[in-house]
This record gives sequence, C-alpha cells and structure tokens, in this order.
Amino acid sequence: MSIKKHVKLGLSALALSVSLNSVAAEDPIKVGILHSLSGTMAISESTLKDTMLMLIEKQNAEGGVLGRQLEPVVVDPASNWPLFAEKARELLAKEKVDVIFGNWTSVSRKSVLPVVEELNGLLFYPVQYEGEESSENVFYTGAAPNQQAIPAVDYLMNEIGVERWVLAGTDYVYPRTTNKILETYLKDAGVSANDIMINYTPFGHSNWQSIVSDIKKFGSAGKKTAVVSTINGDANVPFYRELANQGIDAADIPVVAFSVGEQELSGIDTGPLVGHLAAWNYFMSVDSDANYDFIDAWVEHTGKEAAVTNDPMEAHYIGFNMYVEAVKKAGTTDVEAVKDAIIGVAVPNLTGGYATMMPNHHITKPVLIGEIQDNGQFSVVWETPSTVAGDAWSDFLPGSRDLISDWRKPMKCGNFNVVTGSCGGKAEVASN
Amino acid sequence: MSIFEQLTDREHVFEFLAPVQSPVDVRHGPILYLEDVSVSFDGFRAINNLNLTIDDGELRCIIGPNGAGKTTMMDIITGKTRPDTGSVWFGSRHNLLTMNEPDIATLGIGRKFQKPTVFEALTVFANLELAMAADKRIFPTLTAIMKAEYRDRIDEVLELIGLKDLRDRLAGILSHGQKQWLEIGMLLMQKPRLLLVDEPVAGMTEQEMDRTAELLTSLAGKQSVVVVEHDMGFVRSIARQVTVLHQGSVLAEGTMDQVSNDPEVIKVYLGEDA
Amino acid sequence: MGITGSLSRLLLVCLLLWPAMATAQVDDSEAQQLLTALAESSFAEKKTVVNRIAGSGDERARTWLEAFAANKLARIESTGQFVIVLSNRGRNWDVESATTGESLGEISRRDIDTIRVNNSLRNELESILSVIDLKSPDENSRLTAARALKGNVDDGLAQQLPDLIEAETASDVQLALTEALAIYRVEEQGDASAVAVLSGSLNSEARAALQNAARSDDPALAAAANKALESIEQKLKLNRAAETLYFGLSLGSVLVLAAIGLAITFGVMGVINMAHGELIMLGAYTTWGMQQLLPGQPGLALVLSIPAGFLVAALAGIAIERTVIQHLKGRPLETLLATFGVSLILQQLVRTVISPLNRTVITPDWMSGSVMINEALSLTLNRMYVIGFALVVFAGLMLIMRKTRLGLEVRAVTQNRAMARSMGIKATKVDILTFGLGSGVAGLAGVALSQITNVGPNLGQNYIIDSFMVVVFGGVGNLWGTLLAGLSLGTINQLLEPWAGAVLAKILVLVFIILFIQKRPRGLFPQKGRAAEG
Amino acid sequence: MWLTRPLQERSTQVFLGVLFAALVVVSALHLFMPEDSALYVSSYTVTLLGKYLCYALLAVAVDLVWGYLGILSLGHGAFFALGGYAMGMYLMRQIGDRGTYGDPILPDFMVFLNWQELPWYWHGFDMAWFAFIMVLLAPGLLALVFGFLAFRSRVTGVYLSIITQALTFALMLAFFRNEMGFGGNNGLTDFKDILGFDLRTDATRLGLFIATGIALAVGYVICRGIVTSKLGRVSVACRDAEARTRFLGYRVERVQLFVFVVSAMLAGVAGALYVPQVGIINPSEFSPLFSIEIVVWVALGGRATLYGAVIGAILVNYAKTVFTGIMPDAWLFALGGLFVLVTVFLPKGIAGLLQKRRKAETTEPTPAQEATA
Repeated sequence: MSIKKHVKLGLSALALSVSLNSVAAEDPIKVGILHSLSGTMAISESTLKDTMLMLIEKQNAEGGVLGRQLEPVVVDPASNWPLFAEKARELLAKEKVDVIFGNWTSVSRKSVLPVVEELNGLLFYPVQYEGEESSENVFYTGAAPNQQAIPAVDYLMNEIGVERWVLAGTDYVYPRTTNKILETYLKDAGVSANDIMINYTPFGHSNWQSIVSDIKKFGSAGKKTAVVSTINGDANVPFYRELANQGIDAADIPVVAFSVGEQELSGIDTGPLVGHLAAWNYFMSVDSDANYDFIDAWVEHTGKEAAVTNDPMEAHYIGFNMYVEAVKKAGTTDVEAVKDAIIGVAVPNLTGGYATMMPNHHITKPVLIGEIQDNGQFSVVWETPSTVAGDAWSDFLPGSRDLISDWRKPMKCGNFNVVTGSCGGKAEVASN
Repeated sequence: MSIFEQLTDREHVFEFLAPVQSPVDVRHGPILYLEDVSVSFDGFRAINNLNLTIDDGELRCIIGPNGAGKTTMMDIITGKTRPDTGSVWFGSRHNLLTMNEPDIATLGIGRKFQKPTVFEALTVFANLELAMAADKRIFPTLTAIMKAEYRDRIDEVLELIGLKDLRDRLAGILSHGQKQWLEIGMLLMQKPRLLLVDEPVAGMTEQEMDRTAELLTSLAGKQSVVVVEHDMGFVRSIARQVTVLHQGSVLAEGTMDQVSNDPEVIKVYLGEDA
Repeated sequence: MGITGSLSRLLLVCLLLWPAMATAQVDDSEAQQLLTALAESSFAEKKTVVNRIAGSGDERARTWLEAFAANKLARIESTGQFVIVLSNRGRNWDVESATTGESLGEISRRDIDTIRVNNSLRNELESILSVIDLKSPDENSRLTAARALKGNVDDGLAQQLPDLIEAETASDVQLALTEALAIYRVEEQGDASAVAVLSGSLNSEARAALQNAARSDDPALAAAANKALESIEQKLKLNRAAETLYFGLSLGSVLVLAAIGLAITFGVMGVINMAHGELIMLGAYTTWGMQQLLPGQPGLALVLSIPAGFLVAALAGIAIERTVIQHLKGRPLETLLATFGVSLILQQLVRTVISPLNRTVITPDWMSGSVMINEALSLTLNRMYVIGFALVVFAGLMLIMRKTRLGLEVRAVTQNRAMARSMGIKATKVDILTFGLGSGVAGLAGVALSQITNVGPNLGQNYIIDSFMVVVFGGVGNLWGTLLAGLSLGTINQLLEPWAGAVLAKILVLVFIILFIQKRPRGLFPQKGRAAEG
Repeated sequence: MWLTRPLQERSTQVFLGVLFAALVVVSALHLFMPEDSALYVSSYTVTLLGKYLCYALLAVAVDLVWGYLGILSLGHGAFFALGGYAMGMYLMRQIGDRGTYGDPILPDFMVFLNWQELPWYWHGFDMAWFAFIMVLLAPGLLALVFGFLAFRSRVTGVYLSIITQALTFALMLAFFRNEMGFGGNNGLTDFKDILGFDLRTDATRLGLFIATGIALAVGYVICRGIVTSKLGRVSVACRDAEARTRFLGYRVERVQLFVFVVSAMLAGVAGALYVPQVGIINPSEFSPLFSIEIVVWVALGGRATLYGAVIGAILVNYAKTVFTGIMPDAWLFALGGLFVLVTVFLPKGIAGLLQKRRKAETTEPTPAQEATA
C-alpha cells in the first residue's frame, strides 16, 4: 500500500508540474538555486543555498527588483553530475527561471554548461575554478587561477623565500590545471624541475601517512619548502591532522591551500594548524563594515551564533547584487538584455572595495593571503595592492596562451585567438 | 596410411561414417572399477583403500553403518570429490579421475541423491526435460525445441513415476515421496549406463517401495545399478550381490544370506557386545 | 631562518639581567608606546619592536609576546587601549587590558583590531622565547629550546653556546646544543671538523647543513660531508622501512576496526548490513556530542564516548534489527536492500538534525603529536592508540564469542537455528544481542575514526566498501580472518603506495582481492557453515 | 525459434503493447500538442523518459543474471558505464574542431593536459560503426574475462557479489585518473551531434527516446527468449541447485558465463543510449552505490520477472525526480523509506502484487528461496 501512496504522490506531482508548464512565469522573478543538498557535495553547497535564500529575502524586503518580488526555486541535484544537467533543464525549461545560481564542482558546471547555453539561460558560478572556459551564459564570480594561485605563489616566493615546492592536489581538473599553470609559472621564475614535487590523491583520501612523510623528506633538503594544496573538501581534515601529528608546523613547511576556507576549518581542530595559509578573495575576519553587516545577517538567518561565512558565499553576494543591478539597468529580466547590461556593472564586495563584471564574464577581486588561527579564522597577512581581473584563459598554458574572451558586441566570442584572429580558438596547439 | 590408400582401401571406415556407439567400452571387463581408493578429510579417513567392481548390467546393493563412506564413494565416482590415491575407471576406456561432473554425467553415470534434490522452481515436466539425454552445450540448449518424440518420452516416464497429473505443477509443491520419484524419473531420462541410487526409498510408503523395487530390478540388465540403502527389507527384496562397507573399505561381499551370516558384519551391525 | 643579530644582544641581556628581569617593569607610557609601535609598524619593522619589547626586561613582555604570537594582542579601535583577547570565537570577544591585566568584558569584533602576526614573526618569537628557556630550571623546556635552536643559531649566539654547553648538566640537552653549534659551524664557517659531530645525526637541519656542505667547493668539507651523509642514509633506510611498516599496520588496524563489526553482523548472522557505515558514523558523532557536553576536557570526553559510542550504535543497531531485519529472516539478500534504505535515511537524518558540515572533534593532548624514536622516525600517537584500540576490541570480541554463553548460543544459532531453538535457546534474543554487539563495535570504530578523519555525514560511505572487502577477503564468519585480512591489506597498500601512488595502490589492492578470491573462493579462512553458503 | 517464442506469450505481448503505446503517445503529445496545452510533453520530459528507459533496460539486464541465474552482481554499473564511455568517445570525436581549443583531433581535456597525440585506444572511435561495436564489445569482453575467472573457480554467493563490487570500484578509481585519458573526474561532455544529427534539437531527442524504447523492447525480448528457452530453465536450475545441474551433464560455469556476458552487453547498450541523452559520462557511474541502487530497482519491481525490473527502475527514478524537486531537503527520507517498506512488506516487489491477481500456481520461475547473496 505504501507503494500506492507514493505513486499517488508522484502522479499528483506530475500533474502539478505539467500544469506549471502552461502557466507563463510572469509576476515574480524566478531565481533557480542549483546546489547539492544531499550526497558528498552537500557539505559545501548546502550553505550556498541558504545564502541565496537570505539574499533573496533581503532583496524582497527592500521591495524586490523593478517592483517585482523574487521567488527562489530550489532543487537538489544530489551531488550527481548527470542529475545537475537534468535539474538545470528542469529549472530553465519547466520552471522557466530567469537566472540560476549554482554548482560547486567543475564537473557539475561542465555538465550543466551545454544545457544553459542551449536554453540560453544565465548561470552564476560562485567557486574558484581552473579557468580555461568562457561561456556567453555563465558568469564566473569565483576566482580564476590568476586571482588566487599565482599571487599566493608570489607571496611565498617573495615574502617567505620559498625555493622548493610541493604541489599536492586531489586528482581532478581544477588541481591538475592549477598545478600545470603553477609549474610553468615556477619554471619561468627559475625553479628547477627537481625542486618541484607534484602529487595527486583520490577524492576523500583519508590515509595521508606516507604522503606527508614524503613531503617531510622532500622538505628536509636544506631549502625553504612550501606545500601548495589544491586538496579538495573531505580529504583536508585527515591531511591536516597528519601534518600536525607528524610535527610539520607552519614554521617549517607552510601549506597554502586554495580549497580550505572557514567552513572547512569549522570541521577541524585548528589548534595545531596555526600559521598554515590559504589564499582567497575574502575572509570572514576581514575588517570592513560591509563584512560585519553580512556576518550579522548570516548569523541571524541561520540562528547559529557560530555560523561562519566563506569566499563562495561572498561570490554569491556579489553575483546576486550584480544581477540585481543589471536587471535594474536593463529594466527587464530578458536574458539578452541582462547579458549586455551586466558587463561593466560594479557592486561593493565584502572586503571594502568594488567588484566589476569584466567583458570575459569574470570579475575583479582582491587577493588575500591569510594565516589560520586557533579559532578557525584566518588573519590576513598579505593582500594585492589593487583588485585583479579574472583571466579566463591562462597565459601559462600552451593551448590557451593566445585566447581571449570578450562577450561585448561586435566580438562576442569566448575563445578568440589573437594569433589567427579567428573565433572558435583555432589554436596552434593542433600543430605542436 | 595415405589419404589415397584410405580411399582405395575397401575395409577403411572414415571417422564420420563410423556408427555411433556408447563411448563406454565394456567389451572386456566391468563397467565400474575402483582400485585402492583412499580419501581423507582433515585427518579423518572417509575412504580407505576401497576396491570395488561393478559388472555391466549388474544390480548391486551397498550397505553399511553411518559413516561407512557410502556417499563419499558416490561423490568420488561422480567427480564431486577427488580421492587422494587410487584409480577409478568407467569401462576400460575412461579414467573418471580426469573428468569433471558434467563430463561424467554425459558419459552415462546418473546419480540420485540421498536427500531428494529436484528443481523446485521448475515444473515437474521441466525437471524431466532438463534431465533428458540431449546435447547439453550452450547454444543447442538455447535453441532446443520440444520435439514430439521428446514429449512422448517424458510422458512415458511421467506415467512410470506416477506424476502424470502433476505434470505442470512446480516441483516445489511435491511431497517427499513424489520428489523421490521425480528424481528417479530424472535419472531414467538421462539414459545412463550406470545408476547410482542413494537411499531411494527413504520416506516412501510400503507400496511405493515395492514399485521402486520392481523398477530398479527391471532396470538391471540393460543398465547397471548401484543402490545404497539402509532399509534391510528393501535390500533383501532386490539384492543379488551385496557389498558391506565399513570404515571406508569393503568388509564383506556376496549374496544377502552370505553377508548377513558373516560374523564380521554382525559384529559391526549389532555392535561390540556380539 | 636564522635569528637577526639583535637576538644575540637580547640573549646577552637575558643572561646578564635574568635575575633582575623578574621584577622589572616599564611605566605604562613606555609600554603603550612599545605596543603602539608593534601595532602600527609593518611586519618587517615589527621584528625590531619585538626585540625591543623582549629587551625591555618588562615582566609582562613574555605575556605580550605570547599573546602577540597567538594573534591575541589587540587594540580597541575606539579607545586605543591595548588588550589581550581571552576568547576569540563568535562576534563578541572577551578581553582584558594588556597593561593592567584587568578584565574588560565582552567587546564587539567590530571594535577590536588584532595586531597582526605572521609565520616569520612567530618563528622569531619562538626562538626568542626558546633562548630565554635555555636558562629555565625545567630540563624538558631546556631540551625543546635547545632542539629549536638547531639551524637557528647566529654569530652572536654561537659565541655564547660553548659556555652554555659547559654549564649544561643534562647530557641530551648538551648533545642538542653541541649539534646546534656544529650545524652553525658547518653552514656558516664551512668547518669540516664540525662535520664529525653531525655524522649519524638524524636531525633534518643537520642533514640539510651537510647536504649544502656536500655541494660546497671546499673538497675536504665536501668529502667529509658526503661521508657523514652516507652513514646517515644507511640509518634512514632502516627507519623508513620501519615507518612504512607502521603506516601499514595503522591503516590495517583502521580497516580491521571498521570491518570487525561487520564480521559479526554479516559474517556470523549473514545480514548484509549496508547501514554498517552509518553505525560507524553514529559512533563518531557520539564522540563529538560528548566533547560538546564536556567542553574543555576532550580527553575525558573521548574516554567516556567509548562506552557511549558503543551503546548508541548498539541501540541503533537493535532498533534496525527489530524494525527491519527480523522481518527478513532467511532472506539475507533483502537485508541488503532494506539496510541500504536505512543508511540513506540515517545519513540525511544527520544532515538535517545536526548539520551537513563536518564536526570538529578535538584530539586530546595525550593523543596528538608523536613519540620520537629518533629524530628521523617518530610514530604518530593517535594512530598508535588506534592500533592498540583495534587489538583490544578484537581480543574482547574473541573472548565474547569463545568464552561467554552468548558466544556459544550465537554459534549454535548460526550453525542450526531450528536445532538451537529446540535446545531452548531463544533465537530472537540471540539475534538481538548479536546484532547489537556488531553494531556496538561499529560504534567503537566510529569513536576511533573520529580521531583520524572527518566526522561528517559521508563518514560511513567511505568505509562500507572497504569493510566488505576485508570481511570477504578474510573469509566470512571468521574473526581471525578479518584481523589478518585487514592488517595485510593495509600493509600491502602502504608498501605499494610509495612507488605506485595512492590511487594506483588502491586499485592494485582491489585487483589483488579479485584474483585472490579466484584462488580461494571462500577467502583466507574458509568457514563451513550457513553464513558462507548464504 | 527461441527469439520469436516470447512473442507468442501473452505477458510479452502486453509488455510490448504498453511500451509501444507509450512511445507513440509521448511522441504524439510532444509533436502535435501546442506548447501551452496542459497535455504538451516538453522535450525536457521526453529526455527524462528516455533516461528512465535506459535505466529500465539496465535493470532488465541485472534481473536476467540475478533473477534467473542467482548471480547478484553489485558491479553492473561498470558495464553500463563502459558502454557509455564507448559512446562518449564517439561523441567526443564527433565534436571535431568545434571544441574550445579548436583542435581537430584531440578532445579539449587532452589539449589542456598537453597530450600531443591521441592515445591508441581512442583510434577508430571517429567511426560510428566501430564505436557501436565497442559498445557491445567493451562490456562483453570485461564480463567474459571476469566471468571466466570467477565461474571457473566456482566463486559464488556473496563472494561473487563482493568481487563484482571490487571490480566496479577499481574501475571507478582508474577512470578518475587523468592519466587514463578518459577525462578524469570530468569525464566526457559537451557533445555536439550524433550520426550528424544535432543533439540539441528536439527531433534528435525524440529520436533517441524512441531508439531507447526500441532497444528496451529488443532487450526484453532477448531476455524473455533466453528465460523461456531450455537454457533459461537450466539457468534457473543452476540458481537453485548448482551441483545437481552439474550431475545432469550441464556445464554450469558456461551457462553462467553466457548469460552474464549477454547481460553485460545489454547493460552496455543501456549506457550507450544514456550518454547522449544526459549529455555527460563520468566515473561516478562506476560508483558501487549506483550498482547497488540498480539491484534495489529490480528488487522493488520484483525479482525474476523482467517486467518487474522495468517497473522498478522507472518508478524509483521517477520518484527521485519528483522528490528532488518538491522536497529537496527530505527526498532521501522518502526514497530510503520506500526501499525499507517495499522490502519488508512486498518481498516479491510490485510484480508480486500483480502476480497475486494472476492464477495462484504459475509456471513463472520465481526464486525458490534466497539461494544467493
């Protein structure tokens, strides 16, 4: 009988969805939220859903946009990549949302990309990523490698005097690309190949003993050594624990991480990690009123005094405000109009400056280096003098060196090759 | 000889023209022949240089107390268990120790288990169909069609084992006795040269026993039958030659009267106080 | 990095004025001025300020510097007053005056400017404090101080060291200081004679110094250094072998812990419990909960959560047994499906009730860090405890299964349910207890794992598959098999990892299991019984 | 003929009838209904249904080995994914120079990993016929080798299940490795067209949907053909009394191998049709949990009935779609609860319910009692 009940429920839901097809989404502005609420990525993504709900709530309280209220449409792609594509299609084709905020992993973005382009939707992607992509329908509010990795390496090289490098990462595209870029970058800076150690581990790798001891060995060669970590999510806790237990502290071998933020630290006993570094475009500890207000709002929204904020949340904050501004500027939610309007829009970020949407659909960000403190926060020890513009195509990869992206008319091209002068990136890589 | 000579030689018979005959070669000697067979399971000697010869067409009863190694012996003959030492020959051509269960079965050794095992999820008819002597390789089996003659043969057997009206029932719902019969029926479908029958009448009524008895005796002659049974009455009713197993080796052999008067046997059966 | 010249001056001060220092105190204006300098100067300048503070001989200097190193020295934006932060969590921080030491209560984050510190400064401070510690009465602190000096000695300090070594009473401290000096001599002065001291030393700084020396163009020095390095390498090889073995065992013990509970529920009862991982997770969360209940004493909490974790998981297991599994008697396969559903529910339950985020489980001091066998080989403590714990749990289980009435009944029931029933054994009761036991053990595994890896909703999933592999590899229903399987798989994995890499190693282990099962279709220790036939 | 035999039996006729009816109705509603009508079936729904049908075919394949052969494969996702990758590689090659880097031969992910030329195993996938053969061959061969080893050494029951799980787990880890040349974690995506038809057009979508429906029909008939043949009865015999079957002269291991390979190939086809419709294939399809889920579909629909598997697969995935939409935070409770309730209260699955209506004793071979697992 339970079956029957479920079937009935399902049928009614179908009926409901079918009827939704017919209703043209007119009055409210529909905002699709595409973040995993279950499965392995829920740990990172679920808070972003709450952030969006908070921002939308706030905007509605201020009277919405163009006098229209915003209506969030939340779905759960359940950390399942094909499901991401399916859900994106559902949001755009069935729910007829005006914009989507979502995705965390590169693979989920890649699986959603064709759908968003086909149905000409708008996607705001809030996480730092490997670059090498520029879509007319996607706005990358997270950091590109040149907004995170390269400044961090500069810091280590110039301020700390690091000469020997461990590039440790989880084996997927973001670390691969980042490390590839860094490798070229370091070699250009005169670091010899045997002063670079590259190591990849599977997702959720939990047994770091031998790798950490390798790092220890590598670090004991008489040159200042640092670890550049692109280790993802769950694998970090055991990694840092092992570091601490094998007695590697920040003084000997500092670890600079690109995927470890306040949220990840909230799951780690940070006592032994004090001094290890992270590079982001935002830290919860940033001393600015905008930030303090945001934190207050967030604590209020979650009802948890201990709730933390992190970089992707700021990215959504920026992205959402940019969308709102663009809609106001265009006077409509029509995708084409918004796409044109949003380029050049500048909104305040949480670090006391402004973020501007560039023609390549990436934004300008300051780069901050923070040291982990015992309270799970970062204290900023260095930051770029001015904001850095995101670079879709890295200058340190052979394939993309000659590519640029500019979505303004007349060029309107995501991978324009300055050498061949043609769009569609007919790169010379084919030959080499 | 060269192919030319072959062609000219009137006497020569080409392989593919040769008449098919049972592969088992019993022209000189017994159909089953066990010599000095021994096997032990972690220390315990189940079979202890056992020597046994079954002649073609013979009906042999094997008795013996529990743990005498009766079932183990059958396992060895059918290839389920490999003996540590000794040799087992089927006819004078086939060394059973080099073959696996399916080969031995197709060669013409059928076995009925102590505990009746039929395919409960299949119909009585299907059970017999599967047992039927036929090409049992994959694709022939896949493309096999139920020819009229097969159906008739199955029906014959159904008649014989008295399950005609349960033909299309699942074997699972049969009574214990009926399962015994079904399994005997499956044995018949196999058209084996040698039947190994383990406790055929366990859980059977008197008249069922009698029918089994006459069935087995009728089989003898065309086929060789080895019956392992506890029920002395039954054994007496069918036995010509009886072999007594004890502690994995032959204790006595002969007619029922001979063995039943054998002091050794009496000792074993009536216990030490005899 | 070396300590700037100022440090040695400071050291002189310390050495000369030490007794006097204890009482000296600069007046508040100067203190204010010193701290202001610290607050407003750049990282580079801060170094000198730090030394001035240390040199000032003020008794509060140490408190200031320690607070500063811990990022807890701050200034109130509005009043300009300097404070030391006592608790720096949440939006309002509890502070006390840096100068007077009186409490100022809670002040909003917005109004507090912490004086920023970075690694190199922290490094500097550590060395300064360690130099001060060189004179401390406590031998251990002297030893750590001396060890910290290795590779951190500079000219000024080098002149002081011989006297210190003279004065030093404890031999190991003396040794450490001598090495520290030798390292300095090799590095800075290229003194070949000092090499002898270092030969055979396993200290990484020493090795680093030698490696640099080996590259030097002074042939004598280079030769000596190379020789010394060789002898070191020999020792290192052994140590690395030992290390790998240890790694293997500790990984193995984790596998054993994770699998042993399954060996009972699955191996003995034949229940394919896909929720096993989630039971482990429950154990881990219990540990977290305990630490929440007893803030400030993680150690006690951890100890208490051993029985607690067992109980929680056991009860959860029994609940599963009563509500689901008992309806599936004789349908082991169905249990796989039902418990799979249960595991989904449990995971999402944790996500919604507690949080989708990982939880912090603090490692008590007596479990963190590592025991140093020698300077190249140190065994991490938490893993050592886990190994021990695994063995204890295993022994306990063996006892229960072999020696107790329950164990007897369990075996009876699993061999032949009907028979056992007829002999008056309450099969249902046995089922409940067995399943409870297995689940409880899973809970224990969770408690242990909380010290090694994430405590989060996905904890279970990461271990369920490995657990099944271990149980099957060991031979279903055989505890010894599970133990051996776990340890051997762990060791194999760790032996492979150095040259195959983490991913490939895991793949190879899996392939190995597949092939092994070909050879022994019933695992390491085949078991003749119901569960195996299953 | 064994393949035509099923067409005479009523259950198959009904199944095919319903299936084709569904295909026709959906296509009609999609093509001839105005966009705004309540009855209009959007291309989104069409693709969704297409996905369900792929899963249904996969479930049928699993039911064939589990229901009729008693082999509980917890690794069928591997065959599904292999078929998918074979198709994915073809689709990748079809992109040609339309990729971001515009490399005529190398797929994008290879370009930015600076691969100089195509790995040998990527050759030939630019030809549809080759790729389509591989869709069958890749899973088939894996099943052949694995099955040969396993069945020859008579690995049975839970041991077999666990090593199938090990198999798919190992493959998942392997495919995650970027060195493998299958795109690592990102897998293969951003496909442009198949056999010259643009994947983004509704027509192609509908075409794929119908193709999947037909594939399911064919697959179903093949399975039915096997299980109603004598071989089918033999495999049931193997399932319930392996030893006995041997003593009847059947080579059990060969029977198992044959059926296992057929099933693997069907799974491969399902995967191949799945990829162009969802637009991505990546190692997560190898994940053991997915394989377990497939088994759950079958159990839920009703083991050893084939049509039950179809019902189960479609129902569970439909439920997933609905729940993840209407109750994003709680859908796992619903799904988990569903599994528990069904296994406890419907031991024979949904098919069991339907069978109750049919006459009491049936010639349908259903598992005697759990011989496996």
